[in-house]
Amino acid sequence: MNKLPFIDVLAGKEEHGRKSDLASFEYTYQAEITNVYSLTNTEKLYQIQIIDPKERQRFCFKPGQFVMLELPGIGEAPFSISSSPLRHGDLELCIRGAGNMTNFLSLVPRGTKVGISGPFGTSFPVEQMYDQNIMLIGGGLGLVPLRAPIFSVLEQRSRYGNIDIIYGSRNPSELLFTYQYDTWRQFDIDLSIIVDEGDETWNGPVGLITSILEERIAAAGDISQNTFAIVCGPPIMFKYVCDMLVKSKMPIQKIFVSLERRMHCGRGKCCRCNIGSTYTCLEGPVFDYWSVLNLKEAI
Amino acid sequence: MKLSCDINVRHLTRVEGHGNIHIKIQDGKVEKASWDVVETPRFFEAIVVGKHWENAPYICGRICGICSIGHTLASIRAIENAFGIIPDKQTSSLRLILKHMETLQSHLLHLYFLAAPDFLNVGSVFPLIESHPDVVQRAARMKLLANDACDIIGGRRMHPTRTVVGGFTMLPEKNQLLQLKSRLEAVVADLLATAELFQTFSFPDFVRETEFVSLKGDKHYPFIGGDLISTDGVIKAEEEYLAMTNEYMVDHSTSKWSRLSRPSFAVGALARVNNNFSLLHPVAQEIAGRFSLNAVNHNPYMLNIAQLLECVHVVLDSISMLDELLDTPWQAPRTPVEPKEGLGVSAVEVPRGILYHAYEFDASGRIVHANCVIPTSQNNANIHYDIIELAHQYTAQGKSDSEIQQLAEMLVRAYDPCISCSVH
Amino acid sequence: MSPVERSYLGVPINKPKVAFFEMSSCEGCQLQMLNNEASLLDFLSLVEVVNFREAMTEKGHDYQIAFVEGSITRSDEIDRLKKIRKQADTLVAIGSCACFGGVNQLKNRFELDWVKKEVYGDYPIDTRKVEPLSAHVTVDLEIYGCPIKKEEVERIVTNLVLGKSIEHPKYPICVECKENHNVCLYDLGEPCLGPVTRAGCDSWCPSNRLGCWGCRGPVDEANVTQLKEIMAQHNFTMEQMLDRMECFGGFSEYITEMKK
Amino acid sequence: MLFRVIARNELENLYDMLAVNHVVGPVSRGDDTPTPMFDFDFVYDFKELRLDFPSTIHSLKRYVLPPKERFCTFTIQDNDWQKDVDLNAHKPIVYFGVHACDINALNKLDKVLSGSVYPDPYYAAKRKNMFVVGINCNPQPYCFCHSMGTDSALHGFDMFLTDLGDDYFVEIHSAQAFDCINKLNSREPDEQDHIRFLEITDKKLKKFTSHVDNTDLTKILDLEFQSESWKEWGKKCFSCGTCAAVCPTCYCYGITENVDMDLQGASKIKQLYSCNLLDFAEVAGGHNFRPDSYTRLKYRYYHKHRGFVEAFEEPLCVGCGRCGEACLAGITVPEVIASVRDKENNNE
Ligand SMILES: Cc1cc2nc3c(=O)[nH]c(=O)nc-3n(C[C@H](O)[C@H](O)[C@H](O)COP(=O)(O)OP(=O)(O)OC[C@H]3O[C@@H](n4cnc5c(N)ncnc54)[C@H](O)[C@@H]3O)c2cc1C
Ligand code: SF4
Ligand code: SF4
Ligand code: SF4
Repeated sequence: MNKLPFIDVLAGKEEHGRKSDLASFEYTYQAEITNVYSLTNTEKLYQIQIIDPKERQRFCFKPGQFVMLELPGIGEAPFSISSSPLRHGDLELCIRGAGNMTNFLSLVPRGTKVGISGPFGTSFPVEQMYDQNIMLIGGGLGLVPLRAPIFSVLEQRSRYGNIDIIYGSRNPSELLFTYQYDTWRQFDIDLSIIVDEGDETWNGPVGLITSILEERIAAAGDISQNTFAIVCGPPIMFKYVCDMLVKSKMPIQKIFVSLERRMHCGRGKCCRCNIGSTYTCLEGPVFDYWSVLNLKEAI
Repeated sequence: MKLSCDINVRHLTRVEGHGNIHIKIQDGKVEKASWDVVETPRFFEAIVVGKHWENAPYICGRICGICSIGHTLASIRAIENAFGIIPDKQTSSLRLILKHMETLQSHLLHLYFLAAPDFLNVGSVFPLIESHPDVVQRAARMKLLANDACDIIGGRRMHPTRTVVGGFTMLPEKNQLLQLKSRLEAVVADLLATAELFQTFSFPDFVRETEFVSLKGDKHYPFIGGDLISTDGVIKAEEEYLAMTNEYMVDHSTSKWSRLSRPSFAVGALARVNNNFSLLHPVAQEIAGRFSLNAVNHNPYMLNIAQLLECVHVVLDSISMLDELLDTPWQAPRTPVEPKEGLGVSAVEVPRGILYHAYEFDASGRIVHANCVIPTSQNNANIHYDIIELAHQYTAQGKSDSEIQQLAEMLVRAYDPCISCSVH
Repeated sequence: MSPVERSYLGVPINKPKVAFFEMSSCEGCQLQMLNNEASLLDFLSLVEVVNFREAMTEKGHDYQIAFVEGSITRSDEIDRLKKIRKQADTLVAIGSCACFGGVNQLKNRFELDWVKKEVYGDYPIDTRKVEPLSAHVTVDLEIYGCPIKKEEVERIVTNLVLGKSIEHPKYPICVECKENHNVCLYDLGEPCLGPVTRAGCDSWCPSNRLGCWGCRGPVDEANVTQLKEIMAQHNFTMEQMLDRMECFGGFSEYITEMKK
Repeated sequence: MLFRVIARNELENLYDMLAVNHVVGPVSRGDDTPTPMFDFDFVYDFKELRLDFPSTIHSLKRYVLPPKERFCTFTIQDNDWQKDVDLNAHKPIVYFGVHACDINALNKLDKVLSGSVYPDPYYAAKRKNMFVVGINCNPQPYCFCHSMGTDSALHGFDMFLTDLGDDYFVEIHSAQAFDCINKLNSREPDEQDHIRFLEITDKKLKKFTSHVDNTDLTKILDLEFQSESWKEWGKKCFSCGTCAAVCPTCYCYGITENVDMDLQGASKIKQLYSCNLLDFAEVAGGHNFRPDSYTRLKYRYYHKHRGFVEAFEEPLCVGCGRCGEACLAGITVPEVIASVRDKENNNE
């Protein structure tokens, strides 16, 4: 008689063609790997298309955000979206074979269905940067998250001032997106590349990324007023690059970085990505350098 | 007439542990016929020396994976005998059901997975999965029940966790026992079907007069403790086990051998049935009739049937013990243990025969000396003499080498030897 | 039989040929593989068993994965093991005996001569110091436990076949013990090695109200120093703690330190 | 809120009325133990309920955040698959006899798990189907809920009972609870009841012996980030996660995915984790952001007493003292915080 009613939290929650908040938690867009290109020995570029045309159109993201990619039974992991935001649910992800899921992914054929959820996280505020100069500084795989803001900037090239891309890699064979360098340069972008270790094919500079950065800063002159920086790369690089920018008087709130942590949910629940007590997945991965300085154990 | 044969089986398959069979007959004369145990010894009797009593069941249970419950219970009983602990009814019943379930699962494993392939002319149970799916499923179903029962009562089907000196660390829930009981009732039909299956097999009619040693049943078919008896009329108390086992070493074997009234004797299901036939459950006795198995039977291949009879017996016996347990409220699971100086001996019937554990403790309960006598080591000599006799008889009958090899392998398997156990 | 091609998410998955071998052991771990009647058929569809002396007569000699149980206690075992290593792409040590020496290594507490005499008198017997497999060959993967836990083995084998990397839990038994809603054994007046033992058995013993004996070996960065204090606080002797820690060999590197 | 008073013997009627549903409540665990212990479990008889329980070993958390939970299963055909999500909540459950701290813990969990962005439906489905009957408690030596402001519950329950001796004082917080109480013999509380109620609350306050000084704690934690005290505690810690497991508010987790042995299906399992476990902050490539046990232990305090405060203006700790009781190494919140504060005082 006092049987309590059972409350179905998901019932009748599909509104306006979009899932309710609760229903979206474990919701994955079904997407298909339409193309795979090998960029280097370990990195591949995956073109992934959300299968449902309506969903594909509705899928919107900002440069710097990431998605969770799921291979059933194998794993789920976060990846920065590396394609242009204008292309909606036609995504490009550049993924390094680093472990379980990513290695298995490198074996699956074209046409395989994967799960995509997101987009998650904060983004690089490219609108704030209108009329200003931008330095995009990437080390190694750090070029991947830079690619989305690069696309955004190129698409509205006239709204920005000088654009520098400074990219460092261990050796020439690990350089990513080599086929795009010419296009970038055509858009009046200063692209400088440096490798730790050259080889016979290489006739560019050899050394640490900071040495190039130093040159670029010197060339740019005063960066204290009208320049933003976007930095992405391994923790050790962060530290040196950001220090140098700060020393050169770039305001810390104009330096943006993207941090990497282990993530199991991407939704601010699992705590795995927490720095201090900040969720990298919610309040990051893009932080301004002020926030980073404020976080304990951030880099 | 065939006059010679030469058979060498290295690491006999579908038995537990490593053993070799060699038969060489030249011009009708047996030059060599032997059963060698080449397992590496692990020295359990030495490694427990200096250890506290609590360690013994835990370590000595690891003598054998198949009959780990038997070893654990034997070890516990030896310690309890040394310390003067007499388990209460609840503990005894639970232990016996646990033992029954080990017997059931071990016999079933042997009957279906190790022995049956011989009678169906295949190399293992794996091809039977496709050719005889119902048989394999039945075996799996029954074994699962036996294993689940061990999990429920002993905590784990192998190397049990709940069995300790003084009782159990914890008791099963009553509704688990209730479920167990109804599953056991359902399994009786499967056992009858097993009997039917084995009635279709033809057992070699090989006979060699043998002395059979087992526990002596009093009112019940014996499994845990009591007097020792042989078909040649020897009767001894549990503590006098050494007079029953008489271990000695032979050159070609790392396992010790045993003898009593004759150069060898046999232990195991057939020995138990031969010594205690009238105490078997009536249903089991009825099935014995179908195979014309009467006490005392001297055909070692009938060990398979003796195992089948015991399967029936333990299932029916467990059901009646469960009834009793379900009717009485739970008592405390264990009694406190106070170590004492002295010797403790226990004899327990494990699937392959009678097993003895004996420990000598110092005043603080540390082991000074240990001895374990394993059924297979008691059987090894008998297997050896069986093989010699078998080689004689079958060579004389003109069987081919491969037939003799097959029959010899089947004979050894019938004993279900647990070799690593025998060389512990 | 040729390996049957199967695929998972479009990636072809070979049915590897597997073989089982045993050195000195109770053969319980192998039996655990046969003991999983509920899932045996699925297991057999995942791999092709070509050698399993305990269960089959046929012996295949081309296998990719070798599961080896038991420890090394006699020199002929070293040769056998090396042959297996040569053939197998992946050599998996199963059970505490293979991984650490298991209960067998308790023998190493004594002089070999005494041990021989205690059990065999003057009869000559061949034996040597007990060692884990890794003392003689490279072991690709260790599956812990005495005995191994079937659910864990099945998961590991599935991952092995799929080519997924195998991660052992990096946390101690306590985690699983809490998951199982148990009362802590220390509160029940019993010692337990749970806080320093690698998880993965689903707290098999504590869930049955038996303190852990450490059969799976130490968790990474086991805090044995602290455990000593806790044992003392709960009135357990150093001897009781040592008995457990040396039982399966996993903690051998701590034992020498503790016995000092 | 509405208030009522029922006679002591009406309680069983209340139970019986609610017991048409599944009931979880405090039961005795381990009668053979030196000190009696209690835990929450499913209850099938009023007599099993031990409403006089001091505290339970585990909290209610396991019913809303099970230690292991299957998030979804997949059916796989070639390179196509379907995902099937099950929220694992199929029935309403009555929780009979919950202390204020545990109710407050649920309220805190609500903030992260159903209040913030991406609400968690697995949690919500179970939380929404709870009927909570609270009961007043008897502070134990390890309880410091008073310091955390969680010694009384303002919401998050359906009814709350306070034992007045012969009667129960009932706070009613939901329409359903109101329905129930109306079927019982109850009366409006009178002046005398108010006095008795206040007396009991007063008595309870006097019983607290453990305290945590929260003054400026967020700042102090930042200042003492490098304090040596952390290292001292770190030496004791087993990194065993027991504290998080028994904690009513710890909610971190990890995900593992497993493929079925027949390769035709897969499942995604959530396992509650703990920031104290060794690999909690390990990333691909093997870099561990918190490699030392003291950094992980410190992190737990940071999350609870600093980070959560920053986000929700209250700590993620209800002062139930379970973690300290369960920790074999004897690491307790009041002691850890006092030691860190102490360092700060010494520095001055
Ligand atoms: C916001 C964000 C954006 C990212 N963007 C990209 C990107 O664009 N491209 C890219 O290639 N990568 C990116 N990454 C990194 C990427 O997420 C990882 O490489 C990925 O998670 C690896 O997953 P995996 O399953 O292949 O590896 P895993 O197998 O999960 O891990 C690889 C390594 O991690 C460790 N490890 C994993 N699991 C465990 C465990 N349970 N216990 C202990 N150790 C463990 C091991 O050392 C292992 O070798 C990004 C990460 C973040 C947070
Ligand atoms: S609880 Fe300990 S001893 Fe028991 S199986 Fe697990 S690791 Fe082994
Ligand atoms: S604080 Fe205590 S309970 Fe928590 S992880 Fe450390 S030792 Fe374990
Ligand atoms: S304290 Fe640790 S275990 Fe608890 S919720 Fe926070 S991060 Fe997770």
